[in-house]
Amino acid sequence: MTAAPQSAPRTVIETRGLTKRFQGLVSVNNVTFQIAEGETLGVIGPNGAGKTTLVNMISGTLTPSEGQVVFEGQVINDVPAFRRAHLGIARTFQVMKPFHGMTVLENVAVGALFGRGAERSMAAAKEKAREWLEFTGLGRRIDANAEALGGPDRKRLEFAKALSMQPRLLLLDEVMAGLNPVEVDEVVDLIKKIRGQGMALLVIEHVVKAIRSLSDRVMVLHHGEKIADGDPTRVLEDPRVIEAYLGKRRT
Amino acid sequence: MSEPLLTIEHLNAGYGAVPVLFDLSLTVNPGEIVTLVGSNGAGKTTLLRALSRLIPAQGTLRFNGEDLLPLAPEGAFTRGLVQVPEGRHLFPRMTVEENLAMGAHLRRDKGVARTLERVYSLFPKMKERRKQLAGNMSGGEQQMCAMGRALMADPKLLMIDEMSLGLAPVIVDDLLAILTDIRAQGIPVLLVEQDVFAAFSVADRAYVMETGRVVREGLVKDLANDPAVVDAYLGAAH
Amino acid sequence: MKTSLTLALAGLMTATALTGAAMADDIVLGASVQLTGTNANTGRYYRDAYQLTVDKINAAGGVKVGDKTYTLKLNMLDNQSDVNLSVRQYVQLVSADKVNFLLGPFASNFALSDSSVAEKYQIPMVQGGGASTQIFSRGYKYVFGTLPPADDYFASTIEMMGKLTPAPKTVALVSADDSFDVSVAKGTRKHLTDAGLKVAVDETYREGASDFSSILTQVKAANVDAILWTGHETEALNFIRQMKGLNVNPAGLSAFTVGVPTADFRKALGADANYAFGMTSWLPDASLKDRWFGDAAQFAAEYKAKFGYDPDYHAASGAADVETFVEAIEKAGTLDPAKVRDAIAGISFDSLYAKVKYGENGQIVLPQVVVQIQDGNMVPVYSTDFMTKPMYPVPAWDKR
Amino acid sequence: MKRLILPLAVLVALALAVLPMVGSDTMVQFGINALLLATLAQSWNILGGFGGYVSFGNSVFYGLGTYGTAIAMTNYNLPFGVGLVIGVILAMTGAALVGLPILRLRGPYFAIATLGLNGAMMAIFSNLPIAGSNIGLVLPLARNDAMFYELALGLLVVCTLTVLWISRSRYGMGLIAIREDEDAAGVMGVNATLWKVSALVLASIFTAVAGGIHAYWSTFVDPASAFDSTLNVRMVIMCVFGGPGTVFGPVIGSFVLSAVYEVLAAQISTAAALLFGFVIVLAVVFMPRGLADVVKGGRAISWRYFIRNIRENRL
Amino acid sequence: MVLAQILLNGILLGGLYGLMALGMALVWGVLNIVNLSHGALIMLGGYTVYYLFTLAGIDPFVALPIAMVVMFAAGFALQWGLLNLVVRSKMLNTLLITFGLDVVLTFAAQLVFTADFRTINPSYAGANFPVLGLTVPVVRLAAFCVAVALAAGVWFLLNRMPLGRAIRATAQNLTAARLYGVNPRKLYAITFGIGAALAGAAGGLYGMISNLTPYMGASLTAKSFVIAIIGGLANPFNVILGGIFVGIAESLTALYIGPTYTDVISFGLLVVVLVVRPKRAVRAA
Repeated sequence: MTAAPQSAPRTVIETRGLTKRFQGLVSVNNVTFQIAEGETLGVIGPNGAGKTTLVNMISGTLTPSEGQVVFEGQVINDVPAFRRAHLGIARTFQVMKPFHGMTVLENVAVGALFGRGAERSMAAAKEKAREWLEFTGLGRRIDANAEALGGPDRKRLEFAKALSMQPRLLLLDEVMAGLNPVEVDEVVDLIKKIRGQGMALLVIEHVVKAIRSLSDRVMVLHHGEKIADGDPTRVLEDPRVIEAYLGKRRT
Repeated sequence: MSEPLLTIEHLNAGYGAVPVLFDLSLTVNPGEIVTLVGSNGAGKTTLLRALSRLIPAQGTLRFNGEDLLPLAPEGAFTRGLVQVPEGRHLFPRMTVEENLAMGAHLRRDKGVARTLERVYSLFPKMKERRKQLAGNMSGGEQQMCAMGRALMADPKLLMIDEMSLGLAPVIVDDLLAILTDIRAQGIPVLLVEQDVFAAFSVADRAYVMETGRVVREGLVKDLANDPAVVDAYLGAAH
Repeated sequence: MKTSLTLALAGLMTATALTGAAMADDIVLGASVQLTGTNANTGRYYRDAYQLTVDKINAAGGVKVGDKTYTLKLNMLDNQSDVNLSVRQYVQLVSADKVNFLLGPFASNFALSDSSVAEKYQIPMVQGGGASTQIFSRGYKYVFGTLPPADDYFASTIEMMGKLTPAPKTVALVSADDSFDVSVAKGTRKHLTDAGLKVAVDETYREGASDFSSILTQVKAANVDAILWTGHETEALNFIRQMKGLNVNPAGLSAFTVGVPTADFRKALGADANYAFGMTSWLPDASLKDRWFGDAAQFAAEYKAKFGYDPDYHAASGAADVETFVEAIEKAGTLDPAKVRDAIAGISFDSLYAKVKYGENGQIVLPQVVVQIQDGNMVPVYSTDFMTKPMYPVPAWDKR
Repeated sequence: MKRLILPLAVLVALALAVLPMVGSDTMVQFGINALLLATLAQSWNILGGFGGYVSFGNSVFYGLGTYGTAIAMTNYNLPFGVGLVIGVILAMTGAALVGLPILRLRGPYFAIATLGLNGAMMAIFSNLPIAGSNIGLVLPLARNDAMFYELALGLLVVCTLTVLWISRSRYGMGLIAIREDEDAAGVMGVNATLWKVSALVLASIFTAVAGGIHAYWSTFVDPASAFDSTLNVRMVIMCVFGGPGTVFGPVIGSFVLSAVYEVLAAQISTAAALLFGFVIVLAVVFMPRGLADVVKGGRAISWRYFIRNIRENRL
Repeated sequence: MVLAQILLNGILLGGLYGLMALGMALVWGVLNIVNLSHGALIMLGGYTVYYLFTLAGIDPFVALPIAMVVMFAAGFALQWGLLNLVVRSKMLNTLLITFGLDVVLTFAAQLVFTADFRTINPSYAGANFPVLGLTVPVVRLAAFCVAVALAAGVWFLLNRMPLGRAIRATAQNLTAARLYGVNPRKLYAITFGIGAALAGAAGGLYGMISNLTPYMGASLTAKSFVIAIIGGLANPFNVILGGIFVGIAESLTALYIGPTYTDVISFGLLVVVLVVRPKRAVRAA
């Protein structure tokens, strides 16, 4: 079941032949894709396929070796990470990075203070942060210290931090890793709720079940290359994809 | 049947307040290759860390007739429970030979030279490259070096975490062949893998993990066509 | 939160409560001296000289003001060779401990800062540790010094050089870059020009330097007849050792402002100290008569007996500081700081150190006696004329 | 407890303000020093405590403030106020100029670079004739310790208010975010370069004023005391002892340590420094997160807290 | 000729500088502790040699290895009993604790040894010989040779001996080293002990060339630090080369710019090296 596109949705993010080499080792190789407004792209692939590197290049923590990152029609290869955040790119981290020494509320307020359409006043930012914390189901832990949160709540915090930046593009890097099935379902619900907000979503995930139910399209990376891109069900039945995941059947 | 080499029963473990493993049971018998498969985040590496006594755990952990739980990491290691860590963890600015020597760091017996010969015969490439810095080698060579280093410790059980990670299939095949050789030398192997069919091609028995629990176990030939295995990776629709 | 504040306040209280007031019949002299830290090595001369002189005067009956007799008391603090701390300690001495008068610290840079406290509170300070002209060019009224002006330290040496045969023609001047030594160097340049000598090498080094090989190499290349050196004692030590190591040996002489008169210096250098020229504003000579000690020689003997090492001019100068106060107080007949200050300004008395008489700027004027180390002993060689024959010219290092 | 802190701080400030009228001169003397040190610790706190960048180069700004004031007053006969302004301008310019290149360095490399900077600066000033070379400069004498005291107190209050503002503002949130994770902060929109450099510049202002006040008060400056790297170490120790990244921790830390040091120096003169060294060593071992963290625990603090600290940090 | 002599001076002195920095670089590279008390350890080593020479009449070059053993024991104890307690703490905390340690050692030394300066002054202290018109001071040459020999020794230990292999392994990957049975507590203590022993040797040599006071440490720490950064932490010979580089730079500065500018150059070099090549120092043994 995919959401039928109304009129022609605008492309939010696009990569053209994106490549990243680390000392001769190719981590991402010539990857081209785009995500439209309101669309969710699931990105899967075995460990070491280059998914996180891809996200790093889009969010600005890594510079591409070749190719372009295009955000809302503008090439942003040379735009520093903080300015990309101002443009409306937000991400979560695979290894969660809450700011210790801050409360949960303050963590999220950072997003509201520095993201797109940044709030200048602390009060307004905290108000906004409170809303996003309610939205992500973390309203009850507002005054806790960030480091005191357990696994699932940390994920919620990551969400709230990213969302409070009011992004146009949200990059979710393995937000379900380490969660039990019940918690995975909660996060899936949360992402579904976010889809309603109209931003472009890129979801990296290992829990393929979740990807299947979330994504409009699925892209598969293997050894840094894009090996499939399209309708989730079709992509997941592609033998090449299954082989990428389970390995080739040996006799 | 004699007592298994490694017995894990009702094991719970995690990091600080975050539990990762739930009521997990697993055995490895002498002479076996046992594989533990499951998707990322299923808790495989955590299990190895608990076995190496790097994180606290509750339940039963017995190795070679001894209780592992009260031991420190060194204790587990000196009793022959040797791990090849995920990501190899080589000493990058040391030569292959030095890396191998580090594996025998605690050994004072006369057999070290013989073990080295054995490792070189298992990995002839390592002999060629013995003067090369480990950090400058290809991924496959690094994995060989890491496995060789572990063998230098004269293990009673060799645990390998994500052996095939980031390696080309041809190289994985080479490594798998070497695993069989290792077993032939009398060293049982616990192989933690993401590449299911690679693991199944050499293992005797397998355990499938999902979110901190064992969801399937049995002989490889029985599991190979079990849809639950694919489900553990790609979700229930298969 | 609250506990730590209380703690802080308690600390503040104790800091002030500790310092008791003086007894009514005491005259308290306050001093902050380098008992520890980098300057402690010379600081001890002041510590010991102050104590010895105070004890001696008390043993002789104390200080008579009118028909009342006072006992001298010493309130000495350790400034740990930290200038900032020493300033604070002087303020503490003046304002909390209510000392009557101030004795000085060692070294020009300390005297420079610390004397400001004396001036600020208008309490006379007599100090025998700072010779830099900077201290006495500020128009301060309450600061007196018993070390002769730094500018003239080499005057007698240069005068002597003119009378030597063969007379040195070219000179290397090496100086540290601190207050005292810059004063010395500045004065010396003038004296050298006046005497018609050529300054072939004129190098200033960073205070505390330990390696002089570059300077010495240049000195050697310039082939000078004499080296005039001014700096600190440890640096003098390094300089001489490196002279030997690099085989730098002016045929004429090498002379040092500090170090040569101290026993430590000779002990540390051993035979290598021989032939080095130095200077002192004081010699333990029986001709220097003193009201309390008899004469300088007896002072030196008592000092050595009590502390186990020989006094040098620092110690004598320190003793003279204490005596200055006693003489001035008795002359003024009061403990009033302003009146005592005036008495000091007009004082003139014989002491174990010298004839004490302060100039307009508050500094004493004394000729430096040129000394030389001959066979491990310090021998005075020249004052206004030769006293002992100097060993001259100086033989090469390997011919000694 | 938390509500009490601010009114309590105001009370303490007021009590401190009347001290020159009731306290002895030594007390005032000690006060000036303690207040200036507290200001230094507090301004170090801005980049060090909030931004997480350990600087050993704040003494550079102290020195620039010192020399700006001293040069203006001795060489050009300018009034003290103008001297302070010149010192501050020098320090801010210095901070902005060196901040850009060296703030690219992280962790120990930043700390080391700042230490080197201080050494180089001291050597440069000891060769500047306008700064009196290594001899230093003698400033005119002002017999008004009460004024110096109130100035120092005022400076500390302003500095602490600034830090209070930082702790509650967008600016401070950015700094803390940088401290906790600079990459994550960047991805969330914090312009790390701008934030770090501005924090250094901000710190340089208070540091320079403290230097200027100290110069005029002590009437003498020379390179060794103006660019004293142990002064910088003291700032760090006082800040860290009290609790870096907190509003009042650095102030309390420096008051406590100043008092301890003063008591030690008065009591057992020679061994004071030795014991002070022990205090530092023990503090690092037993309370690596500072007094503020100990106090935060309130009554619950027991020996277990200290043991836990050791557990966390030992090998 | 002057230039040649000054270069020679710089090289000979630089060797000793390098030795001073060697212990610091080793500890830094392996333990990730920037030891601010390194200079105080140099000082203690100097006094040990001094007392062995003056009280026991042992030739300073013979006393050197004895002092190294003593300092090794002291360093081992310090790391085992104290620094191991904070080694995982923030870098700032390890800096502070070693600073506190420096204060303690310095002032304890002042209480025990008094503030008198001492020189280690054997009969041959000022000996020299001419080579090609240059004057070569014997003690400096010997100090240089000892420095190079000790660097070679450290190199041999690190690269050819099991203990050194374990030290390097720990520096490169602590987790993996532990995995293979290295006991980091002991190894850290040994490494710190070696660092202290090297400092001790440097102190003894320094006492023969210059003089000893309880306060000499601070400036030597700073110098060691500069050289450790310039030479890098990886190779003992590079540290010696770094020392020689600084020695030559200082000598040339003294010759061409003026002796008061040597600190501008050495600290300036430090900053420039860091800013231009921040990765330079990162690679450990």
